[in-house]
Amino acid sequence: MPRPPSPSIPEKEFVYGALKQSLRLDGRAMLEMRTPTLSFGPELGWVECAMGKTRVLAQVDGKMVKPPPERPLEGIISIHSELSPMASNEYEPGRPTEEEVALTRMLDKVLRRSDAVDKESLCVLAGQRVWHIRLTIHVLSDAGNMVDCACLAGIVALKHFRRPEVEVEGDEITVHHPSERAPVPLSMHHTPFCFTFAFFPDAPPLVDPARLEETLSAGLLSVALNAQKELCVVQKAGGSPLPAEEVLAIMDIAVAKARELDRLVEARLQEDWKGRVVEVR
Amino acid sequence: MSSRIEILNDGGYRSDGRKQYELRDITIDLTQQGTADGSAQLTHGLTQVLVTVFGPREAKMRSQTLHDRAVLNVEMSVAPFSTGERRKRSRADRRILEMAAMIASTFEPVVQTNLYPRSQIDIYVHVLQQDGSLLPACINATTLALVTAGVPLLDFVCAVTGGVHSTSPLLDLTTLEENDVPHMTVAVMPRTRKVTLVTMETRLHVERFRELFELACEAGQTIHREMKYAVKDRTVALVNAMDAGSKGGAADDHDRDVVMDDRI
Amino acid sequence: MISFASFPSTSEAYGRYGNTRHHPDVEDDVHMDLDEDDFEENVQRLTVPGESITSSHAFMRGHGTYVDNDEVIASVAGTVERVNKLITVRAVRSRYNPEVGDLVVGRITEVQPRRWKVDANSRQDAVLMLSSVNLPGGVQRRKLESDELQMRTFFEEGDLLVAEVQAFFSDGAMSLHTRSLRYGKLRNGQLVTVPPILIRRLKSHFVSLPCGVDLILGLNGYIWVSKHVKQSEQEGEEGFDAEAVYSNKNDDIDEATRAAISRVSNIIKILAAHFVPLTDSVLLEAYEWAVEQESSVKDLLLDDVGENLVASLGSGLRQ
Amino acid sequence: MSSVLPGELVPAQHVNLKLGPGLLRQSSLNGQPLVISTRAGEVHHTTNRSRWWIEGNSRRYVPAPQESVVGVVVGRSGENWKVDIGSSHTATLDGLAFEGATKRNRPNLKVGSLLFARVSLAHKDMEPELECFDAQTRKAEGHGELKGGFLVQCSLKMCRMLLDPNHFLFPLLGSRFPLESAIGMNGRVWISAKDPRQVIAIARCIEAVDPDGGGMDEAAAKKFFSTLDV
Repeated sequence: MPRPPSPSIPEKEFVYGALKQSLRLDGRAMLEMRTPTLSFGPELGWVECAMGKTRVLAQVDGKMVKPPPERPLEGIISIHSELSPMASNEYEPGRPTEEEVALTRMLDKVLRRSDAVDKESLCVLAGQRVWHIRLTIHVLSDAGNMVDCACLAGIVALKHFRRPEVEVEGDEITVHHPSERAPVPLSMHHTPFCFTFAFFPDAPPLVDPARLEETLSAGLLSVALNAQKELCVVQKAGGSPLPAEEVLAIMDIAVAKARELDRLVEARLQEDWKGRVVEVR
Repeated sequence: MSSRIEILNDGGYRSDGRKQYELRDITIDLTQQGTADGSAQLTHGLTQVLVTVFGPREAKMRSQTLHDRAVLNVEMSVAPFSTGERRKRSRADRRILEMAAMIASTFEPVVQTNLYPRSQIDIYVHVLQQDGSLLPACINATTLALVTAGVPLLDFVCAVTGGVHSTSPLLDLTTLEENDVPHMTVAVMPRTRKVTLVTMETRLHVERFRELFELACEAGQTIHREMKYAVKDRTVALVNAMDAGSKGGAADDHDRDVVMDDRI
Repeated sequence: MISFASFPSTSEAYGRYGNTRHHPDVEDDVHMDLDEDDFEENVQRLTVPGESITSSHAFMRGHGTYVDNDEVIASVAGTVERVNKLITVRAVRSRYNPEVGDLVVGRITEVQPRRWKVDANSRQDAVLMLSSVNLPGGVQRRKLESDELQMRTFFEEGDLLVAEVQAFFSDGAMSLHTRSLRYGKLRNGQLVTVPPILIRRLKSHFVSLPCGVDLILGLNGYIWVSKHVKQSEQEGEEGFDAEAVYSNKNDDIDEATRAAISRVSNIIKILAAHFVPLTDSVLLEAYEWAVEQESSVKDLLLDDVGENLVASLGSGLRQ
Repeated sequence: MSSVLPGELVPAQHVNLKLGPGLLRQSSLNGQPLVISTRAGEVHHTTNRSRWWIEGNSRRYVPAPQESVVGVVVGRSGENWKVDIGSSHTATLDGLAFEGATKRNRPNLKVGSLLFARVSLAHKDMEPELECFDAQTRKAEGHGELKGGFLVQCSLKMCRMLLDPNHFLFPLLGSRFPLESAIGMNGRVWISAKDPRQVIAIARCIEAVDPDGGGMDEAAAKKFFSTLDV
């Protein structure tokens, strides 16, 4: 089946016209994000993140493996993400589409290459046993800005996950069942968040584009950074050219957004953890 | 790494003897390659890429034809011998696919695709040698190849990499430096000084980013000058050859008239 | 502040349009001179994409330019041309830009219902409608359904033909016609491709060289070099012989003619490589020179022979 | 009015029984004809119990003759336009099926144009066909190209509700500002008003009231509408 038709001319003209007056279809301000809703599953490391109708499920598990000989002192983190046709009727099964490549690469850069998780702390016994942390991302529904939502779900899942406590005596490794000893969280270097900005001709940039805005935009710019003002990923691959000052202005906006989001995530994690303590022991 | 190589020594020199803001040699070869409509071979230090452009021509992929503009199709291949470690990369490698997609989306707003509805412009990028700054080399070579193919562009696209070693910004990184310092790629359109592409994959503080970003935009202008010279050289050479040729055949009066009329 | 570091150049053998940038001290003024010459002489102005040409208030933009902020800006690299108020930039090399009435040589790529698709070195394949070709049994006969079913007996994939640009479709694709006895399928020769800009508009694009070789200089840069066909056969207005016109068989070609065809083809290739515009007189002069040299046909393709050939052109005039 | 799940028995019996969408006639073992549902939804019937149908709330549109739909032009093939109406196949629209269209003077549509058209042919084995006029009178009766405005997608139930003149939403909005709309049976509603703010308000209200979206009732919708800045 062919891809669904691109938005009609009246839709396009209306969106451009409205954005020129800084009006968005869902009533948001230009620099207002959809507030993410984080729900945690019964298991640790099971997070569903929803931004409007965009929903992404992230799940983390860990197992012990033998490390590859070239990196005997580091744990392994692998990210699996798949965009199935279930997310939107624009995605087809089979060959990885451009969107899927973009999503996989972005997750890889934001969550893995930015060193969010301390890989050395995942080493149990040098060259013998390390933790292999697997993060699986399912895009349940794509109603725009799936990349930000997936990155958020991924990082929260990593923060929510606890691995079993391990004890090493000589060459002997004892894994304590969660009922014996409380599992420990992953040691994290920092918490990067991803923000996507969309650009339109003759209109100010907007953050967190909805589906229609994303399709009609003249260009997208994604920034991943943590609350400590450290940029991890900046990605503007093509799209309409921007003056350099505008790019820098967006960095400042992203810095403020990251602080806000960091607070929200920490609060939700604490809230969830409070409700959980009783269960674990 | 056991023996760490000094990225920037006390004298302000980098591992290959360059200073902070020095770019590596650029060699541009715009000689025609086979039957391609346009081609450019660009050597940037030890990084070498060859780009050939075919088109605008009849779209091969009927399903992807656009009714109002041309499709840009970028295919990238990396020679197995291009790196120190001989390694065959499959064409479906996500990194290569991503880079090809980045090149395509960089040029989509720059090429006047709306002049060629239902056509296709094929851009084949061959990486022959890599020593850092691969994406900028590909982008610069693609710009030149499109220019030689006579494809209308709004402007050149000039790309460069930049990195930060502790607090000192560096330009045009080699593989060695890319592995060690946070770095970014910036592509600018020199006339309007607008930025078409920025990518960064390593951790860097916002303030450092700002400094490096501005520097890289400036370096883009320097690269532009070189690219412009190369294109002008070629144009002059071709136009002169054509003039000499028509003088030789001056027996045709009507032929000369057509040419002369058009001139300012 | 930003400069180039210099390393010993690894390669000497870069092409004619090669260019290496070394450290600023090494060589910098060469290019500058070039620029100034071009601009001050005001004979021919060269430009590159993104370069501002003039203000858009006084002039109109034509092909190869666009308007931004009240400035006319070039979008291709080439020569600036002005006709009254219209500014155009002609790309020094590009695909063929068709105009109605142009003579083109093309190759059939596809047979579709009631039409053929023809590759003519343009941005889209050209269309040759079944109704735009001469059908067997009378030049002006109406097309029948049976013709639609046997389109491949007229032209099939890979066939070469000469045609004229008739009109354009709304999407810019060109429509061809072969409704003249001089147009139609090509036989008895070979195709040589050159950049379209090298083919100038001539009084006639059918050129007969005295050496028994016919040339068809398609404005799209495709040149058909073939054995000479007698005028009487060609001009036979009444005798439209469908079998001969749509035949796929070559006539007998003797060795001397074959050598002549190859020699002409090689000359065209050399001239194209040196970017010399092709006209009948240039070709003739070059052919005479080649025969004088008494070198073999393949030697023509050697670099130095080619250079001598190009140098010899017009020498008679300059003396 | 009762709700059924697929496969349930529906007590539809009439000498002149006509079954609408979602119902299937089967013969049971004793030869007695049975009617079962093939969709989940509410069972409806006419007052004389001769016509029965099921009203569900799907989003997938199955074309039915004489229904008005909103479509997007996706291409042309010869004289005809290809129009996406959200059904499983694109519909065909004759280039001359417009009021006052002649061979010389035909509407100038583009790929991406919006149309309000009527389904003239819907058969399970054929592509649906559309027309923008009444084939008898050759009058447009409101059909044709929709210029300007905006397109809202909603559930099929929502557009049936909007078509009901007694439904509260459009009177509520219309009391505040003038608006134009074209409601397609395929879950697409074209709306137009003077100010983009108003169009956005309409779009958000439709989504809020849609039983498949916010599902607000009249009071809630009124309250929601008053919070919008128009």
